[in-house]
Parts: sequence; C-alpha cells; structure tokens
Amino acid sequence: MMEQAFPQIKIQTEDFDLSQEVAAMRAGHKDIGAVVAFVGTVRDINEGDEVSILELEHYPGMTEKALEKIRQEAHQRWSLENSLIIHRIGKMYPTDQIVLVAVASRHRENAFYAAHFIMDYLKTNAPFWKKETLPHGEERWVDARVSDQEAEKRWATA
Amino acid sequence: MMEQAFPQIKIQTEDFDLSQEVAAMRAGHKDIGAVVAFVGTVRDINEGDEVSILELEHYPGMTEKALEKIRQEAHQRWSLENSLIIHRIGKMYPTDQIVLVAVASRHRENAFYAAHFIMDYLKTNAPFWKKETLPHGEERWVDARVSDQEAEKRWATA
Amino acid sequence: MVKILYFASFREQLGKADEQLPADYDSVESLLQSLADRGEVWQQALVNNPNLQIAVNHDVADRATPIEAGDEVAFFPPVTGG
Amino acid sequence: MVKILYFASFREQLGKADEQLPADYDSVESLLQSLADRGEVWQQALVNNPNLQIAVNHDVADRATPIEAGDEVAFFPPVTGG
Repeated sequence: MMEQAFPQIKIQTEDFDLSQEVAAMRAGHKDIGAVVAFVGTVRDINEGDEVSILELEHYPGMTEKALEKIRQEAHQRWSLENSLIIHRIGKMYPTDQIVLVAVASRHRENAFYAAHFIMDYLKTNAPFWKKETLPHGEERWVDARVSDQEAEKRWATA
Repeated sequence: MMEQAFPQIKIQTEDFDLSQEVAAMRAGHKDIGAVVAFVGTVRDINEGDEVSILELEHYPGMTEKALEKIRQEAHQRWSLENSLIIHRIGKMYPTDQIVLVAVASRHRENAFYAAHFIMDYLKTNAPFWKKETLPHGEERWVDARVSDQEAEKRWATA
Repeated sequence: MVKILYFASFREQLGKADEQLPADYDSVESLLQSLADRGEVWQQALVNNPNLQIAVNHDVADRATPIEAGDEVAFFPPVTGG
Repeated sequence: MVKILYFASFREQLGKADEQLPADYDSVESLLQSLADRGEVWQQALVNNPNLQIAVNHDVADRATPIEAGDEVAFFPPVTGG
C-alpha cells in the first residue's frame, strides 16, 4: 500500500474532516506554535460557466511519489515539525473539499511559506487532471493555467 | 454584544472546532476555491523554558475594534469572499489552540497573503497580553518580539 | 470624568486595573504628568518607559492626543497576542 | 516488454488507457516515432503537441530519456490538480 510508504500523503475518494486531520498531524509533536491549513474547494463557476460536477483523475503510484517529493522539499527549505497532503479523486460537486495541505511549525512564517509552496508545486507537478461537467451535460477537460506556472517559478532558487 | 457588531470576530474563553468554524465561514459563499486557516497553538517551550500555563488577557471593546479594522484592511487589499478571526482568552495549556484566522477566496494566492497579513497585524496591533507560568510556579509576562515588528513592516504600502 | 485603564504588567506594577479621574487634562501628556507625581513606580511605568502604549476610546493614541470628559484612556505594554 | 499509460484527454483521444509493447525502443523519442506511425490522431497527440508531458517509472522524463524492458512510460497533458 502506498499509504504505508508515504504516511503523510493520502489519495482518497472520500471527504476529509479538517479538524481530525490537523489534530492527527499535530499529535506527538508538542513544540508546535503554528499550523497553516489550505483547503481547495470546488467552485461553482469556471471560465464563466456554471459547473455541476468536477471529476478528478490521477496517476496512481506517480502521484504519491510526486507529492512526497514536494513535501520533502518543503521540509528542506523551512523548519517544519510536520506536514500532510490529502488529495481527493473521483466525482466532486460545488463547495466540496478537493485538497488539504496542512503544515505545522514552531513559528508562523515557516508554516505560511511551506503551505503556499506545497500548493504551488502540487498545481504544476502532481499528476492530477480535472474534467468538468456543465449543467447541460457537456464535459470538458480543465486547461492548465499560465498563472500556476508563474506561481511555481517564484519559488525557484538560484 | 460586541459579537453582533462584528460577527466575524470572536473573543472567547472556550476552545473552537476548526472544521465547524471554517464551514460556517464558507456557508452562503459558493464561489470559493481556496481557504487558508491559521491556527496558533501553545508551545511547551518559550525562551528555553518549559511552560505549564499560558494566560491571555485582553482589552474588551478595543480588541474587537482592532481586529475588525485588520480584517477590513485585508478585504481592501485582496479579493476575498469572507474571513474570520477567533481569539481565545483566559488560561490555556501546551498544545491548546489560541487563535484562528480563516480566509476564503476564489484563488489561493489572495487567501494565503490575507491570512498571513492578518496574523502579522494581529501580533502587533490587537490588545492581547500573554503571561506564562513555569513548572515551579514562577509567572512572567511574555515580551513582545522584535521579529513580529519586522514581520508587520513587510506589509507597509508606499 | 475620565476613565483610566491599566493592562497586563502595568496593572500589576501600579496595583490598579482602572480608576475615574476628573476631566482636568487637555491631553494624554498632561494626564501622564499628573499620574507621574504619584511616585517612582508611576514615573517609571508611564513617563520613563519607551514601551508605553496608549489608547483613547479604543483607538491607538499618543501623548499629544487630546482628551475630554467621558473619554476612556488606556495604558499598556506592547501587545503579545496571537 | 514496456508498459505504456495514457491519461486524461490523451486516454480519450487515443481510445486507450494502457498497453504493453515489446521493448524495441532505446528512448522515449523512438517509442514516440513508432506510435506516431499509427495515424493522424497519434501524430497530433504525441508528436505535434508542445504540451505533451512524459513520465518514466513515475518520474518526470523527456524525449531523450532512455527506456528498457520493464519500464513504465506515461503520456499525459499538463496537470490540473489542487
């Protein structure tokens, strides 16, 4: 099971509870002063159109490895106590939770930067693909955003 | 009641549930794609000493007004759907939650910046004071940090 | 009358959380001078203290801020919340 | 043998999620040239597509990446998770 190889990475169809996941990530790490949690949710509008269903596909095996690599990179760049990435797959609906990135550190600055970094890299480096269904049943693959490429570049080191 | 004047500001002695508070903040705002939640927690170590109790005092009336001003400033600087600030007062213990800043926006960048901004301003502008009790019963007021002053300055506009 | 509040270490040092004083002061500065006359501990906390923070009617203020009858003036050390 | 995977819009366009091919290719480039011979749709998706993303054995790769028997090669469009 990939979940055992990378215990801080979870790919799942079911929803997650923010409080429970953050509590589990904090457990056993008492010297935490700051937790930053990012939750990505399904918007009801994309590119000006109403969206009824969002379906997430991924590349099993590569996904876990790519996310763990991003997580490890964050731990190398900032002093962190722990971190967690959960990404849902399958069908989701407007307002549903899609992704959770949670980071715990002693001081807030590291947690803010690391969570933002992980999300920016996840957007451009983790093999997930979104397909939208519009109200009349039309399906379309979501295009990658140039703004996400730009966001990743800001973290480049010399 | 101050809670009615500033419904997105809560000063309370009781703990809060992260999932419930985030869900309430999102309710009625469907066009949300990103939520950033910051939780500040009681560390068991400060200035090299073990801490047994942390007591939070505040200035009723001014606190709510100061926090609402910071929140409004964040909404002016970034495009946000909603935001929430909860700060506990009274006695707390290591690992307890002290503060929650939650921000919801369409895109993640605004939520990350706004939550970080609100925390940095809260640290230097909201009238709260911390007193620590060490294991042998010695009490001391926590000193303001120069690093918090520096953190606030980064957000200065020209 | 003017309401005066003291918070955190100031409240402990001065042995007082709040008091009412006649509205005989035209600014925070003149109020502070009057309070300093009470003795060394008041002088140290309120006049010789570069970290003194001031609020008038729940807004951040300074020594030059005018005060009038009915105002609430607060003195406190740098804040440490969050 | 080499395992080939197609994801998202590629899987739909090519009508195939995965296949096994003999390990007759020394690099991703030679595998792509061979797949392009299957017709216009393959040519468009895999050769004339500046957005083609490639992974070999779960790591990001490119056309020059060597492949050998037992490898898993994946082709997909730019990712859109999060």
